[in-house]
Amino acid sequence: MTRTITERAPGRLRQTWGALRGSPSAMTGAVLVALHLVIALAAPLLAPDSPVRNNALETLQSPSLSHLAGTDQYGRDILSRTLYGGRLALSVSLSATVLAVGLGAAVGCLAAYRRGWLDDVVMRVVDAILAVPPVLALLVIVTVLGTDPVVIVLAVTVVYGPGVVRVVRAAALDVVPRDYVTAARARGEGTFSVLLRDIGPNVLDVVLVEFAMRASWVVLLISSLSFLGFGANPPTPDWGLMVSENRSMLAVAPWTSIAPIIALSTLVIGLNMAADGLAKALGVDRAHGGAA
Amino acid sequence: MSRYIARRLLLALVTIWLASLGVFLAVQALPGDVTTQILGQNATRANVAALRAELGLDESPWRRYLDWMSGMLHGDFGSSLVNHASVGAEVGLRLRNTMLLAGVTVVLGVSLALVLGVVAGLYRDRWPDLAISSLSLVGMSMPEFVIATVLVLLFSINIPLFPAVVTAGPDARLGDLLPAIWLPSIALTVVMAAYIIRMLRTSVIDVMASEFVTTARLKGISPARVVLRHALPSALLPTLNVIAMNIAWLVGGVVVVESVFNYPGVGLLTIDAVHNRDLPVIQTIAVLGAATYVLCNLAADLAAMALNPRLRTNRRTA
Amino acid sequence: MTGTQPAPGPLLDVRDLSVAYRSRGGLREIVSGVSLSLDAGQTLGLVGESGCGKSTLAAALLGHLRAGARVTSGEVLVDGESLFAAPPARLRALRGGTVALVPQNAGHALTPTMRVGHQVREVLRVHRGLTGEAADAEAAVLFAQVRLPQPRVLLGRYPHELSGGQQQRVAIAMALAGNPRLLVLDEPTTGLDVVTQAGVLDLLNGIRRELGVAMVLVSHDLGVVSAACDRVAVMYAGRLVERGDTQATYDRPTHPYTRGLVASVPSLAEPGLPAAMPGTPPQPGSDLPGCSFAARCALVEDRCTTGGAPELLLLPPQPEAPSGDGHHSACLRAEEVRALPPEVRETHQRGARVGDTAPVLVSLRDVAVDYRPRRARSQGAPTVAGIDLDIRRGETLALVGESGSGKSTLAWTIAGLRAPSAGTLVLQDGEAGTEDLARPAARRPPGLRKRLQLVFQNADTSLNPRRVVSDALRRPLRVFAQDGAAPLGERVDALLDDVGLDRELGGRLPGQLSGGQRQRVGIARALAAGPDLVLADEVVSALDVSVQASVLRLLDRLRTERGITYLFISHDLAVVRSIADRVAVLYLGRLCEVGDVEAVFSGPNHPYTRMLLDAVLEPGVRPEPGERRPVEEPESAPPEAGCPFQRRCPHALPGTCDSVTPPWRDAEGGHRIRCHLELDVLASTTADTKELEAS
Amino acid sequence: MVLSSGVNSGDGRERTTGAVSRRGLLTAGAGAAAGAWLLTACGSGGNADKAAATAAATGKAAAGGTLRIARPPASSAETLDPASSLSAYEYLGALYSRLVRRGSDGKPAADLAMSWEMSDEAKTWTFTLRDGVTFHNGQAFTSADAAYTLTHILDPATKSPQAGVLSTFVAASGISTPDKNTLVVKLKAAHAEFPTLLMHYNCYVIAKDSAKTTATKGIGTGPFKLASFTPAGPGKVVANTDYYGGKPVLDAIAFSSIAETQSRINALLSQQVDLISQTNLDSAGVKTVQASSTATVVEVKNAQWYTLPMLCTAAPFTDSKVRQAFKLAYDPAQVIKLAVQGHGTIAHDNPVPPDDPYRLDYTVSPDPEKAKALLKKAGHDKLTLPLYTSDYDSVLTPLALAMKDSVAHAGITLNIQNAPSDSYYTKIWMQKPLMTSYWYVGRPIDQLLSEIFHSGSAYNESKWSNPTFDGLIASARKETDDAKRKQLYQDAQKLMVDQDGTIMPFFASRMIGISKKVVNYHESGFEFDYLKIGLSA
Repeated sequence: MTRTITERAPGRLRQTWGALRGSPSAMTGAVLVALHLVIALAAPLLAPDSPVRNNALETLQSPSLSHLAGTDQYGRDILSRTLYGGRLALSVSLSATVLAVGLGAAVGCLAAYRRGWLDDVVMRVVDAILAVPPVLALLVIVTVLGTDPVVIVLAVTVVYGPGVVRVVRAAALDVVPRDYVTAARARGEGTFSVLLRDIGPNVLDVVLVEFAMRASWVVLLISSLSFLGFGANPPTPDWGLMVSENRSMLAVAPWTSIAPIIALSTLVIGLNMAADGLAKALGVDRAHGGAA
Repeated sequence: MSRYIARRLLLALVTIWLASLGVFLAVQALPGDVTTQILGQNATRANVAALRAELGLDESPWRRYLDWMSGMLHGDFGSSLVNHASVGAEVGLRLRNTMLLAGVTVVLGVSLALVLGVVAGLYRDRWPDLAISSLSLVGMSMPEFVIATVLVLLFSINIPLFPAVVTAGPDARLGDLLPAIWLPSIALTVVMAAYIIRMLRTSVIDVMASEFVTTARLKGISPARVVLRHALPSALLPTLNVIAMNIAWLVGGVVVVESVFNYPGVGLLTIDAVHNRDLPVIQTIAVLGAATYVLCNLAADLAAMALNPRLRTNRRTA
Repeated sequence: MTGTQPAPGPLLDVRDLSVAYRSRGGLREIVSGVSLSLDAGQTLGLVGESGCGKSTLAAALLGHLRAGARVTSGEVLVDGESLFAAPPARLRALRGGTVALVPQNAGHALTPTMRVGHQVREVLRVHRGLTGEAADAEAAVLFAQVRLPQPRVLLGRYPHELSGGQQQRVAIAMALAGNPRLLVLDEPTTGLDVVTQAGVLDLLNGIRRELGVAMVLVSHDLGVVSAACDRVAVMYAGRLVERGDTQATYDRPTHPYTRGLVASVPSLAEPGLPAAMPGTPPQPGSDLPGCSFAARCALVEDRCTTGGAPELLLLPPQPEAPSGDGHHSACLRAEEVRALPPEVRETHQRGARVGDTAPVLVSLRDVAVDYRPRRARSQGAPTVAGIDLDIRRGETLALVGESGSGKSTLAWTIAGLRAPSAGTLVLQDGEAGTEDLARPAARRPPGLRKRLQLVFQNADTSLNPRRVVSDALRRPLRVFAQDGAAPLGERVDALLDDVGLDRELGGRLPGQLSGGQRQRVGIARALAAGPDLVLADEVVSALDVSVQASVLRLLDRLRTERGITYLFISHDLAVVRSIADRVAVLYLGRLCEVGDVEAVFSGPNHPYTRMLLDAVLEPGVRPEPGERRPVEEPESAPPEAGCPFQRRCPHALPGTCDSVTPPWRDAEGGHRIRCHLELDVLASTTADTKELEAS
Repeated sequence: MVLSSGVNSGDGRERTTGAVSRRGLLTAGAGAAAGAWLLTACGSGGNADKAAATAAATGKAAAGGTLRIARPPASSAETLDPASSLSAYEYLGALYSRLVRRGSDGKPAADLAMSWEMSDEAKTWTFTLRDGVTFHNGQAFTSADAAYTLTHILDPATKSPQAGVLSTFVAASGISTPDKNTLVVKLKAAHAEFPTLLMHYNCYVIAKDSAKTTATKGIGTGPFKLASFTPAGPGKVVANTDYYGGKPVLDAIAFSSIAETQSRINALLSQQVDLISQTNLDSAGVKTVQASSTATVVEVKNAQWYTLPMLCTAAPFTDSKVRQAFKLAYDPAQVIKLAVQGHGTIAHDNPVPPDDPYRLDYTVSPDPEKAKALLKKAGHDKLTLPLYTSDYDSVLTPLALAMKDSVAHAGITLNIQNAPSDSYYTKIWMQKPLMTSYWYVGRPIDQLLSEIFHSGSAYNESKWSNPTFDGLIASARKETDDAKRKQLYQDAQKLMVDQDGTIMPFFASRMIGISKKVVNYHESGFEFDYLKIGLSA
């Protein structure tokens, strides 16, 4: 008996969009992420003050009309710093995620399609990287290469890429035996063409969900790195750095950390909700997206 | 079955070996070496050369790697380049402490997550689900250092219920560590449980919609039995792997939390070892971490087999 | 069987039941105004094509609705109790205790993590209060009742450790465990091999006889319903369109839909391509005025398309009707339809016979394919072995066998997607000599690749769901760039025309097409290359019968028009009978019999071919009780030596069949049978199967 | 999941071996008698926030009790050998005694040596040792132990940081012990203030031939005996009732190691410890501790001095005009306010502490315009430079931020680069043209100038090399006339202020977190008055 094929009527993308719109949590997530992107881009227009200017006369002021979110120990305006603070986090974590997920997806698809020794080698290497405690890997990389944003991007790629390889490979293994891939193979199409036309588009849903989910982890990871002193250089406004600078004052000047914590958390919550919504809309089983 | 386990163990050894090799090569690339770290401002050329010879660093890297490998195969992890203490003993002690923390966290976190995850899945889109899902979302979105700091502020400074830090050393008796373990454990539980809850919720929803659950319902058996006997074993399957990964992550060293609570575990040792370029220690942590990872994975797969009889006879592993 | 006093009224009474799903556009009615009733011990077949609402109706008979669905009118009474009004505890008692479900696809419906015995004992405990040893004993009795071998052993098995047929028997046993008075069977044999299916149906008939359980059997397969049900109800677009005695309904349909359905089923008895029904059923839940079949009906009149849906009305009894039960039809012209003569099989459409003289296109000699890992090859036998087969230019050669017989493997090997482990495969190229087909596709020259094209079974997975139809057709056109004269767009349109698809479908994604449409795209994609040989792998087996007939006609037309050769793989002998020129029967990767279609279907036959032929269910033909014996489950690995069929063969000669490879025996006209038995012996077994089995 | 990796931040960074060695050198000479710079009340110091610091209580302590101290874990290679660069110096003052300690006037005072005299134009020094002193194991202290201690420090195998200072003047062959109470040291070169060199904590006296065992046993003559010790871990010392200076008030001191500054503060706030050593609280820490009802902050005035060494061997600082421009460009009053909330004293680019009798009172007022002109003359219209900083000390980054602001008026743009603290003193220090750095106060003037500013010195962080300056130091050292010596040292100071390569904005207070229960805490550097400190009743 054939399955009823009445779903997915109007175009895959529009369908996805429709499903996203249908889910309030997915919409909330998308809106939160979009809001953060807009704020990051428009920070110079929105910020009431310079994010880096010190002011010895106005240190550690609690929120008031002149400083809506208060000031820190250098008299810098917390609101301005928070508005600017997403720029680095977003750009570094987005590019790191793009790289990790992009590379991981490419390698995962290739391994799934070619199988054989290539797959064996890739999976062994992936397993070996995943097996090294990430802390250790990260510390070694950062100690070898420094804390330049480029290095952080690279380190995140090394730490998260293999996990993506695994998940995407599993998804691609599902696609490879499909008849349209067989048909392409019987036509004698090249590996690249098959990956690009037949496998890639059909694991895209998994890749997108991986992207949103990993992005949320990477944002947290990078904030942890900032916290540990491997992140942005002061006086750069950066949430992780702000929290680590001001964390010790949580008891006496809570406003200094609360604004960046809220900003950070809403971004991560937004990414998570978007990932969930995307997964639901695209029919990806998030239960199988392993954590690595 | 036993052949399968043997095969997996063999693969595990390959993985561990690759991991140790990778870490060894990466550490070779670390700028400076242990001698300059030890000697600091006194690192004259003669001093460095003497110390290198003393520590056996003048051998070729491969030679050192092979020596270390053969030592390890005999259960000898070498001695620290920094304090010449036995690496096995040092790492072992830290590992024990980390295991204690991980153990308490796993028991707390997994049991909490199982209950909440199943409840959320069963009450999908109703208030218990909404409450649990939102809380876990918040748990996932808070950096650990924030959670840890807030916990300390609340429960050891404002209301002095728990110690804020561990003052005992790595060799403290477990009984001495125990009172200090709760706050770090809770901080980790929040993060860990959040992921498992969400995973389990999804999987419970999937399984409750499956044909065999419908069939079981239509057999006229009680709803509780349908959930516990028919749905839960299958719903747990995808979660096992996540739990295993979390355990591996806990044992691999949770540096932020260990650092906030000054917990004498593997994480703090890792930082020290990397700073000091203490290769034998780094290598040992890498190998033990990799071993934990592969063992956790193996355990998850075996648990999956226990839950899912299909995997016992009909396994296709990649 | 249970001593309960008969309740007043029928056992099952469905009154004007409508079920609707909530969807974005509001409520969509899936089941509309269905009324049914069934007395104790009666059997009713519920027939319809996919999407007609029959599974929803089946679930509703147990008071179950899928999430998002609700009853918008009517009620379901079992033994006088309304299921949808019953409190949860009472509903649980009724479910399994009075009405039980035999689910579709037992492989998915049995809890994978529980031993099957436990799943049966659960029912025994809840509905009959049996526990411990008593429950075990009763479960074993039930297993014996469903003719499972070694009941005590099987009780301790997990579902995946059983074969498909065994799983289905377990599901039946589980349904019977609560001593229900009504069984609802939702496609109970779909997905099973023909021989297994026959066994399960035989079992159901036996159970009905022994236990007097009433049954509602839901199926898309008219043959299955014929084999098990006294009465049949035909469902179309959520409504019952005809209801009556099974035999009468098939012989003299009173609704045009039923008539079309019956006509589109290929038949062993009547060779030739079945008639195709035009059009496609409406989307589930669409709200059309008048008769929902009107758009496809040849007898449509103005009054059919206005007003409400025609009601299911009792027809005046026919003098020659075998049953006294009333015959209902929802056609306004029911009497006229009943009077029409039966549809004629259009044999003339079949392509001209291709004789022995036709040149060989593909030649296989002693081909073997081995799936086993290299180090396991020292023992046992390869998956496919010793295949000697010629495919002649312009013919349709059918490759027949149960699942696991290696049919697809052979096709894939020819297509260069599997490497043969032994033997030679060549493509004869007339004057140009031969091309080696042992090479993998990637290493074949494009000119060779284009000459062999695959069409796949599963329309769901044969097209890339992310690319529109015209893309799917453009790829082979571009890769094999044949003439390059016409622009690609035009050639895509021409292809769509060729396979009878609307040109505007070129812009659709596969997910927006029906199964039949997708299969036509698959065929067009193969055509795009301009092939000599099309390897058609179960291309119609996933389609509804009405669609299947039209695709078969398409394939046959293309052969006539383009001189394409087909290797047509199928497990359905009736389909093969309708389209093939020659047949090759495969069992466990070994050829058993090869010959012209007439020769094979008239005999003498290999014992395996015989078994397959005996298992075929024909609509309107009710098998004699006890005609079929319980059959062993299909095997998965070939024996090391001797005849592959030795373990299931009723005529196996110990000492010969299990050690010596049987010889090929030649009947007339290239009909060859590979068996140790002489041809005349085989011919007599063909005639006297029953006697032999009895002995 | 988010991997939690990490290194702690904060100033308690002295965990690695490299850092230890740096720690050793920055405190060289800090070992001093209790009370020298002890400031018990918040005092002046520019625009100090008057409310910021309170003193530890003084008064009557209850007898006995255990003081719990949290310290940063130095290195797992830590040792109790005082001469070592890896010594666990939080223990040293409790376990050992020196020949001479620092008196309240900054001059050497008697400890194991009762008296000393110089002869032969400051080339021979004779120490008369205290009688009747015993080590913790009961062994009597004699001149042989003192001689052994010096030889041990000088032994290259010991790799003692103090060897570099001492070996210029002392060789093992020059040490003799005429009797068990007399130690004679013949110097290679004259040094009129030789005993000041022995005040260093590396110079704690150990028993003869005990170098190997003392690393873990900690056998000394000090007020406490070792009960337990774990490198980078917990340990304990108990009162030595036989101490020649009397019995300590406390029964014991328990040490624990806590890596992260914030965690150390938390331990104090949750009353797990009574004192956090080696933790200079930043303004946030100060506020946090002061908000507590159980702990308070002790401010030790002018305890460390902050520098921005301009590497004289690297562009653009090879040009003295640029160096001068930088010194003129910033406003120290503004910097002190922003960087340390006013808890400090303007240094006027002179490293000699305000209360050092040798300090030259010479100031140059900030003048951004003149700085601009000087830069222009040196060929820089606008100058953009990276300024390296680190979490090594809590003031370094605030200092960098304050400097960035302050020099902006002179057309100088500083881009702050945060470097990992573990390699800050191996990768950045003396390698990058401009960075922030700091020293503990407490070096005798000769050691201060010659160690940090003399050409070729290993610790000359700006690599400034000036023969005139070097000559002034050499002459001063030999000069036995106090007044003349002071003049020479002050001439050297003027030269530094005008020409050298180090920006020295201020001396800063060290802010120490301490429980309100602790009384009579008098600290100096790593040490405090072990005898009198106690817990309130």
